[in-house]
Amino acid sequence: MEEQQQFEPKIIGFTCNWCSYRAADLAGISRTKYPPNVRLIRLMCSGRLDPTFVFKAFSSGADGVLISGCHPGDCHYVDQNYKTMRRFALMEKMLVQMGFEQGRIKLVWASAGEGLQFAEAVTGMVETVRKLGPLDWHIRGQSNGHLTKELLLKEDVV
Amino acid sequence: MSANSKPKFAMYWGASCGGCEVAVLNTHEKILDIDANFDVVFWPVAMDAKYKDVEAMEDESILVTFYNGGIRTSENEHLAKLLRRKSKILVAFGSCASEGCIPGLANLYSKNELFNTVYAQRDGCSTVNPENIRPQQNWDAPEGSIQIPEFYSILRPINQVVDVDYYLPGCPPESERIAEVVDLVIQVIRGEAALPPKGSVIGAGASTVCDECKRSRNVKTIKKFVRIQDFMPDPSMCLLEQGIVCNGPATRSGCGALCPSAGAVCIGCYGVAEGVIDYGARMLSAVSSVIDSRNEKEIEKIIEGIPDPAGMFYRFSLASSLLGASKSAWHDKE
Amino acid sequence: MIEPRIGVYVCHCGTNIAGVVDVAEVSKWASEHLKGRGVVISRDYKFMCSSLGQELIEKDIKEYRLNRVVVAACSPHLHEATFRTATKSAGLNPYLTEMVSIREQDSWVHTDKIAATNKAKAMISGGVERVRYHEPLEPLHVPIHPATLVVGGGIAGIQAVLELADAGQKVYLVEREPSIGGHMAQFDKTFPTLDCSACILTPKMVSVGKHPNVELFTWSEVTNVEGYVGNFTVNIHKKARFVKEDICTGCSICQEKCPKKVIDDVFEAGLGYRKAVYTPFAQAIPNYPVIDKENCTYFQKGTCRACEKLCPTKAIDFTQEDQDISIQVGNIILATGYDLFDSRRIPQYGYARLANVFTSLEFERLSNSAGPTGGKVVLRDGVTEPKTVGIVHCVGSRDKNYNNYCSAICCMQSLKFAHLVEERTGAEVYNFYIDIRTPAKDYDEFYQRVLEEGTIFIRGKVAEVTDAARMAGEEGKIIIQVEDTLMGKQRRIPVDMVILSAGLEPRRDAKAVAKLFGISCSSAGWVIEKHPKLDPIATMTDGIFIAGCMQGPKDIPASVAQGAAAAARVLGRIQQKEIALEPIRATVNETQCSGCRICNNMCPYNAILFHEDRAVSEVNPALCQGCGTCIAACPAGAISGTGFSNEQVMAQIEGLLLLNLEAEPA
Amino acid sequence: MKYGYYPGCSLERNAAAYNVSTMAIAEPLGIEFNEIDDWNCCGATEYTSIDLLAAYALIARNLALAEQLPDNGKLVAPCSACFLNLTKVAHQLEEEETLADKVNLALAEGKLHYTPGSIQVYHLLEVIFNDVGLDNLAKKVVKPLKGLRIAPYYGCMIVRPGYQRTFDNPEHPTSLDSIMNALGAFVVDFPMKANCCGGHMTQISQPVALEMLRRLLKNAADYRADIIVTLCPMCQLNLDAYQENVNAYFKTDYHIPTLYFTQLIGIAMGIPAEQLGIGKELVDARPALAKIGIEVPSEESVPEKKKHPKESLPMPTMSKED
Repeated sequence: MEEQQQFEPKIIGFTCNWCSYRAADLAGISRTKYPPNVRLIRLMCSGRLDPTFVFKAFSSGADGVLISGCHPGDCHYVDQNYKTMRRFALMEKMLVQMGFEQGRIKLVWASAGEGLQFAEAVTGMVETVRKLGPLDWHIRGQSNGHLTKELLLKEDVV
Repeated sequence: MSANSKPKFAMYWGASCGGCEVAVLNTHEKILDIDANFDVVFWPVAMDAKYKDVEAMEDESILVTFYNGGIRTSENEHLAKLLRRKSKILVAFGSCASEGCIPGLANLYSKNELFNTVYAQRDGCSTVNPENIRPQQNWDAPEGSIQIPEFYSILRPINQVVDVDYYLPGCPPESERIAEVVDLVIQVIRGEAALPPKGSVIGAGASTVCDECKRSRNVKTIKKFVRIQDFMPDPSMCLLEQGIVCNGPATRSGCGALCPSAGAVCIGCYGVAEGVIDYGARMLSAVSSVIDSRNEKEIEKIIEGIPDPAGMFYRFSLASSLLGASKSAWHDKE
Repeated sequence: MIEPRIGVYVCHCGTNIAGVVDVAEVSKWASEHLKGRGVVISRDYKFMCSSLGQELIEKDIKEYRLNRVVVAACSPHLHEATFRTATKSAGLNPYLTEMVSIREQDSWVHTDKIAATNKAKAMISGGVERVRYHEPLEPLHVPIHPATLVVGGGIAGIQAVLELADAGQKVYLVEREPSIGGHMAQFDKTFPTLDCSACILTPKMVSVGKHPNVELFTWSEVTNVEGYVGNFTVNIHKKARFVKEDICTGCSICQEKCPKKVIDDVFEAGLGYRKAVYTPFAQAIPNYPVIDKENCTYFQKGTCRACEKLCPTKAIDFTQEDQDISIQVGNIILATGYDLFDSRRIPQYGYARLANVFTSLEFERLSNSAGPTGGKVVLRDGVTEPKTVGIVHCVGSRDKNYNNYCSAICCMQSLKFAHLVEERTGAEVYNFYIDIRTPAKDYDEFYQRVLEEGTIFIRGKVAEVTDAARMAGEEGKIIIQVEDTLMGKQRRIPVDMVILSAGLEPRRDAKAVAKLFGISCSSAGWVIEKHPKLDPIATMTDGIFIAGCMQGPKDIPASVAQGAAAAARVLGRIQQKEIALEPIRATVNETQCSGCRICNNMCPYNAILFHEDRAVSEVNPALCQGCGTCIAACPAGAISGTGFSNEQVMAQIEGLLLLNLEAEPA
Repeated sequence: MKYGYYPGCSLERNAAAYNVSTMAIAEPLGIEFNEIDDWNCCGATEYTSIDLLAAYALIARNLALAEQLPDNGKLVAPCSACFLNLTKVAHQLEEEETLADKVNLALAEGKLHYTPGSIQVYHLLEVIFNDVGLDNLAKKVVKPLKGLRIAPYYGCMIVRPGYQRTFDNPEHPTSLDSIMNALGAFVVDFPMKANCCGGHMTQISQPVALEMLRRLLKNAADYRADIIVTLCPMCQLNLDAYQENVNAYFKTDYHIPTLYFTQLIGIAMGIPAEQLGIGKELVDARPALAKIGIEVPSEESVPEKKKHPKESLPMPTMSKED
């Protein structure tokens, strides 16, 4: 009963191809457990992360967004993750202005070797967002043309 | 109402300031072409007409309707739907209709916060309203009950309410661009030109304001953001390079880069560039990418130079952005 | 967009996936609920990656006229290539495949079967939405310039140079010092075989020096690198030698006559002297000297010119100036080596405070028959032979205050020192070690041999090296304070000489060099290889290869092996004449580009060039590595990228969040 | 520069000279001390190992009192033991909430309360090295200690890896060295600079304590040090008061005066020796000071010492300064 009532947040995670995605791979290979709430999208580099993707995720029903890349200084594209660092700072500032709680969006550096740390970061974030509760931006925002109620109802299939 | 055979033309204002109408009048002699080629059937700012007259018209009997202003009230929505039904071609005219514009910035706040700002009598506020009276949608007066339109909790661009054929951006659209569009429609009527594909942006360029900006540009690295009132920019050099956040790089061309050439930043009234989904995301990403620091603390510091990112990057497009409105504004709806 | 016809393939991976995820259910769900999204067929199979599994996909592609494939199995890093090949052999463009990692990201990390099954569905839905926007891509082909640049004339670089040159290819070798040879040239003996370092190195140096295919730039540095794999333009800064290379015979009279004596911090590790005009050592290649401006009396005071007067061939030329030479190469091999850990950073070990504390490199020179003492192992006074010598292992290595890593060579080096001291002085030798690490061929045998020679081994990290005598027998000695962890007690060992087996560190300028060549260093400073196990000699930047200690601490055999391996890789490239690159690239739509130049400094590979004339930016596809940072930065949305386009990512987001289910294709 | 000041017991008795000299140099160096009103003993080195909570409460009382001072939470202790205790407790209370609560419960009895994190404890050495700075110090030198060979002795307590901050290398500290250099003295590379002086071992097992002291004295002598300079009352007491015992026990003949670094700073600043408490030491410092022409009027209180021979043990050859 308890479990059923517990809110299960949906979190979209963006990883770079070289460090954080491999960290996720490593977490798998070493069978490190973490909650199933995060669904990952692979980009070549965290520098590819367009804020549009983040806003899209929120407006399409995500309760949180995780962004992760190589550690600063270890970027496989030399220094692109510094751009991610800059964008994240401004993006977070704006989201707070739009009424987002701290913690709905998180930046995590994970090297290819840090499977455990990656899993811990995910677990931590899921807990935070679970406490914050549903964002439901897509339901609020459905009238602004991005999707329709019918589609939302389709979620019942899962 | 004249029974002549000229194609019918209508223009209406929703949640807007009236600047769009002025822009149309600003086309000078062009206005005569409109009169010569069209039978103006409905244009509240220019001539007397009643909603019932419009309702009485046959569907699609109006060839072109310029609808400016966004949807803030039930009246705006009703007229948008009505004119859509009555018109062959519905043009979202100006920034408000296309993307929400300044009225859309109100989407950062809840209805309640807005009403407090407007009606509450507070220090530093000129409102005189000792009994703290608020507008009531329905009011039963002895003479009978009065209704005023519902004030929606968020403002929407018209394409979120009705199907739009074309978008004519700008706050307001430059008169030259309007004139061009009018010419185009006239040519189409005469069979000298074909209509552009449905949904396209008309009366604007394919690139962004920088394309029309004469200022010299270089590789960009920004160590400090300054506000134009705090500093005397180099007149010939790109403003963004000087740390002043100019929206030119993300804003559709068409205005002729008027503001930058006059020494003011582009505030983005011509809206998103072709194919861009979210204006603010583009500007935010671009501006932050060129911050010249690798240290989180320092980056925070530099970003303090942008105290109001939402206002700065969504000044015109908040209502049409992916997030559309702030959480508190959405909250009102539930 | 042509009507997508998608095949979904759910792998059991034995029980790896099927044990947690209800694969049959997932496959059934996909065929029912994603029909509207273009899924024509959905299957689950025991091992998708097996030849049978692949055939299954190929058969379906033909039979159902599939134009997209989604494989839900393991990580794309494992089998993306496999399934692309399968798709290709069925006549479909390989890039129309998408992999969904329901093993590493689902079955292996979750326990709740229902949740895991639902997540698999969501992930597949994401893959399906994404694959709808995949485009057929063709790998880019770029021609390979046959010449190669090798940076660093140590043993790794020398090996690479010879492999390439002997195979008949043009090689440029750039060395910062006046002579090639590197650290190996400073050693006397090499472990475990104890053959004379010079005897095995100098022949190789000589053949580099006179090889018709080798162009040697010593006293030179690379200052600029432009271009991309197959076609680099490199600028070499050649410092003035003030010696006419064509005339000089290397008779070394100038060195004898030069009045200015200088402590040689480089080759002699500060333990010996050289002149202001010098060749670092007798067998130097090239063997004509350089004049070091900072110390030359003529350059400093304007008088002297002794060398000029006395040079029999009039080869001295004070008017010589630095040169910049530009070369074209197809590939670059970096072998810039290591720096020795500076033992001053551990003051309690007494180096530079106590005269008779030596670093390993100092001892190499001390024991070198061509060194300042002619190979006599003596104290700093230059005469006294030590009666007892303490060798401290792991100095600056395996220590969280300095470097966490093991420097790999110190154990064997220390054993070698122990043997040499024993052999040359008969002194009593103590080794202070944490662990003895002798993992390579014949290494442990050498350890046994040194044990038998009577060297004493004390297991424990040295706490302090001090001259503070406390009890009888310590007077005038250096005392090594250590906890003997085998005895379980504190010990004080008085010795005459201490050798600090200092660890290896990345070159001081490693980060700058990495930036110059567009590669990256780990936080420790060693260059990051393409894959630590499967591709240790390549880097993330195509056409840039690494060899030797630049990639991490290693001994001579390993460095030689890497040098040869890097050369072999380059030769393969040269033979192909052209190279295929992953077609993940960014492109600028020139009509939309307004030339705002925000993207211009987004690219660490300088792939974005700005055309002043047309005021638009352009991405050079061969330089572009496909990271996509410029795409995300473009305010006008004028830059788009293959493989990871906005459409693909946005669609995947909707898919993952299970929107659009059963909706008719847009 | 304003600081709260915690002298500690010894500076009232055996280390009075330390207190006097500290006060003497404070003003000209621009340091303003504000002594804690009604401070209590820090429990010295033993108490914490007898009853932790009581010991912590005892020390925390001083922190609580210091918190009431208007000195931006900076508290200075010249005694190394006091410093160590205060900084340790200040740190622990910050780390362990429950401990802090218990301690505050105790303090409440005395109507006191300590807010964890509100006090940063500094040793006097740190203040002079970092806050005053070598340049400013050098500017104040009117009588350089040229020709004086000094063995800088830090003792074992302030060099321990920091609780609140680590301000010098724990293995091989150099701050006192550079201060003495700034005064113009010749600083020998004293190898025992961070070893223990024996502390209260003198009361528990003299042979052990004396051996530890002998090592210090021997190596100071080996380096031909004229003076051992210290910054800890315990070290000074042991080296000074027990030097005779060492000589008696080991049949040695060491006569190396031990002064506080504040005393030497004072001398270099031209402050008259008697205003610096010089002459209070048992191993007479006058011969050493006379070397650089510092006259110290003899007091009856100062027991006559027999002059010690110029030639101490020779330096080993090849040592740095040769």
